[in-house]
Amino acid sequence: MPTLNKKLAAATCALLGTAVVTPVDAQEEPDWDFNTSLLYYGESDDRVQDLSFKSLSRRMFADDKYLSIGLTVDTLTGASPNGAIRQDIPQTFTRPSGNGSYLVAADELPLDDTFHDTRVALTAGWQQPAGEKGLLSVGVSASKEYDYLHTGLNASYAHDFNNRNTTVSAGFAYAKDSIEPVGGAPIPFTEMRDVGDLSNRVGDQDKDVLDFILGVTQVVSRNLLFQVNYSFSRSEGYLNNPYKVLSLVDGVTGDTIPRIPGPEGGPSGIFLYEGRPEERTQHSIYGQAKYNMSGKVLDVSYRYMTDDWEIDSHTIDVRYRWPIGDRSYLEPHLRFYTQTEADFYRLSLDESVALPGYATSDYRMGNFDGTTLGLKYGWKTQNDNEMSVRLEWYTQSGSVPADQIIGNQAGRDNYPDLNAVIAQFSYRF
Amino acid sequence: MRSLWRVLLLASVLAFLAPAAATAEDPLNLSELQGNVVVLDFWASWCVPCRRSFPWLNKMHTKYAENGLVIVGINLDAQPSDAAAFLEKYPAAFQIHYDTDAVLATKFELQGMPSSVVIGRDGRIMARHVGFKVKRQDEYEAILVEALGENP
Amino acid sequence: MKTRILMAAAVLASCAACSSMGVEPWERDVLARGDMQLTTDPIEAATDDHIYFSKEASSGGRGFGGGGCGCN
Amino acid sequence: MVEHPTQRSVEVKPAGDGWVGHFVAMASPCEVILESADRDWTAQVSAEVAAEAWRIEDKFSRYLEGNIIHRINNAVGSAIEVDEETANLLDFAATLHELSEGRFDITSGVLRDVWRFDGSDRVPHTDSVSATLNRVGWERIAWQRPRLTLQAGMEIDLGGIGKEYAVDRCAGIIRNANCGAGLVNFGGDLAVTGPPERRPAWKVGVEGDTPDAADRLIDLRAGALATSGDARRFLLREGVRYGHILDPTTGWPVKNAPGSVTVAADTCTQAGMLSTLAMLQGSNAEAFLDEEAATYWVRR
Repeated sequence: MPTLNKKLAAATCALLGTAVVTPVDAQEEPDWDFNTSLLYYGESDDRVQDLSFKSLSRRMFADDKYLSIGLTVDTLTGASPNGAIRQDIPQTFTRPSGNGSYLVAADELPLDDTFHDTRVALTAGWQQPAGEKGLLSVGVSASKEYDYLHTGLNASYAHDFNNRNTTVSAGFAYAKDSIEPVGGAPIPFTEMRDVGDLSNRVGDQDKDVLDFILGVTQVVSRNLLFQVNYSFSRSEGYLNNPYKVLSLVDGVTGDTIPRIPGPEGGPSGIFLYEGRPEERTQHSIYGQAKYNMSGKVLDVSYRYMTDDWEIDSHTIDVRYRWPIGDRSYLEPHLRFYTQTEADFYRLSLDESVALPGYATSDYRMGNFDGTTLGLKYGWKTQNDNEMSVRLEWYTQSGSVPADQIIGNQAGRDNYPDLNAVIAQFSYRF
Repeated sequence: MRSLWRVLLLASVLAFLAPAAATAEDPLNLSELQGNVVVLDFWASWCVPCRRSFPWLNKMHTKYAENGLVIVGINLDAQPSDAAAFLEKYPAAFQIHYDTDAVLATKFELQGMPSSVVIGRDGRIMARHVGFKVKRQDEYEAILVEALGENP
Repeated sequence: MKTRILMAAAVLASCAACSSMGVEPWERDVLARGDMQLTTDPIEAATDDHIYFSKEASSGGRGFGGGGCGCN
Repeated sequence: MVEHPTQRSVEVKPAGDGWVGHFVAMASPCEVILESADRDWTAQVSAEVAAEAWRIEDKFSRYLEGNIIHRINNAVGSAIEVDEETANLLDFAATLHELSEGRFDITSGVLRDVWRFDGSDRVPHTDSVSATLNRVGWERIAWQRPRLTLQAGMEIDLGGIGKEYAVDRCAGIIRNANCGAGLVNFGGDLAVTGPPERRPAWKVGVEGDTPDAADRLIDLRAGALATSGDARRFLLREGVRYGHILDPTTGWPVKNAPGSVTVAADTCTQAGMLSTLAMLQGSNAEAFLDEEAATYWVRR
């Protein structure tokens, strides 16, 4: 308790006899700035929901040196497709933990709803000028989920040429992740076991990812600049999704081979755990341009990605920021994405044919288009901080290659379409 | 007992003062300033490092004005109104000249923003800096003291 | 791999044509604006990178992909 | 040595779209900054402020002959009756002496006879310090308001309070003139009468926390700032640095006192006292200020 200060204040009042004194209001210009946001991501038909808090705080030190700290907390609930195909009879599956099973109604897309998770991610970065024309950035990252631990580091260097109009940048990132699936990692192509039977499980797995990026940013005119990046990414190790299976089906009818579940419950059909290659090499080229038309800013980017899993993808992203007065803006956003399926993508596995080397029916490895339509509104608060709200719809619609459709599968909706809402509130101060 | 004299604090409070008199559009005739050490500081409201240089320039103005140091802040904003808003927030105790058409900027072939040019008493350019680094303040000051020469 | 060489060449080509374009240092007022930065809203960019990493098979491009999660 | 006040004048110079009154008082450059665009009005208020500053300087400066301080310091043991204002200041000094457990003592001025902080290595001999100590100590004084009696050879010096007191008095003048917000600054000790109209706050610079650190910019909307300590005044002998802050109870400099302490408080007098008391705390200056929940900036 500041007793001395209280007595001092009283004595000062007695001395100065000032009746009314406005209390002191003095603070140092803050050198931390904060960028925080609350995000809701929700998919329809009670699939995945994510409520996420994210904050990026940055401290400026003398002469353009920055320390930045990032924190993200995600709480995930809901269910996601387990890879098995729809059947016109009810199906049962064992939970990943091996203790308990879940029922899927007839004609329903099999969804595994044990998918609750809280993920915490931390990043830290340091940036400082290097010489008159260089800029060096280094950073570390870590994140933890109940079944996944990520640690990574990254560094990049950018150099300005011809009067800072051209900037060439190069960077790398290395991540070491360890995957600890609930109940242990299932051996690829083994059958989903009955409740309590973990005989096909092995211990924790790990994977590491190496990324390189080479980019050029060029100022064209007072109102136009563009950037072109080439990035290379190599992942090695356990790349499977331990919770995804494929239905083993009859070569003629295309129906899942039935099976009698064990006494405490188990799968009502033969479901084989997926198996993907142990390495993956991705190349992508990304171009972005920003153009100012007397206050209104157009931001257009295109990305082409290809990898040795034979997935090719194209992404086009367009944003158009429309200022309203000088304190707020409206920003419509349109994004179109399309990708071809991985060469080992399978809707299901034909029991009359030898098993392939690798196989997955994870819809993210399939052939689909994604479309995002969004609108963002931002405004300056009374003391010049920034707030913004954005609302976006993201839909995915895909198709299974015709040669993979067998018998009764033809009549069914084999690709799990996705409809998701993204709502985000951000506050920068 | 405590010393009564705190040059530094006062100088920074002087930072409250806006320019003595915004000179009219007439171009800088440097000849008229012959005999003084002249610092031309090219700045613009949108340039972040420029904000950092103003407190230091104010300090130099207060410290060495009587010794013949003349600091001219040459503004390169497309709209002078942006500059006025900037000066409201970061007042300058030295004089401001508006070079809206970048006549002087082109003449001095600036390599970056802010840029400053130190012209000696004989009218010759003695030093040039691009950018403003807080930790190099003493270096910049040493150049001024040297330029001011015999009666610092 | 042919595509890899093609891509790297594209980046270097765009770099070579750069010397003619550009502005003077004092003409960077528009380029200095927040909404003219290549990544105007870092939090939105990071969020999008992460969402699309967990829903699609491609990632990154603008910077390092939004990975680091079991959502592959 | 007696310092005759140089010709005293108030000069009003233009600043931004307002005016600033300049004058010299208490050996410091002083200024009165008003937001009104009316030159004559600023000149009139500045003149009033300058007059008050000079009045306080003349009345309480221990360099001038004939004022109350001179009469007290030359009373050779007999009692002196003091006026209302001096009595208030002496009461204030007594309270501070008690609050600081003797570390703040207006009779410690005589230690200046043996300590010269000129950067040299001339540290005084212990005997001469203890001899001077016999003439220091508020407890040796008889103070029954309004009569003050000093023992022979003792002196009082209100320099530690006078300037901040003057700043607060002058801020009061600006407040009473109710001509909008204003700032009065005497060599770095300053007070504002309220937030400026056309900008978020008054921008005041404070020294960085280390010699080569950048100045810190403080946004001051209300209250006052005072700084004590001056990193340039010290003695250096056999590698030991003697700061110029003397502990009246020992007669020796306070061990590793900060270079300077700046405090923000409701009034300049309160800010000044907190910064002085903090300096006297030496190495735990920061702990003291934290405990008193003060807003402060320390330079080591």
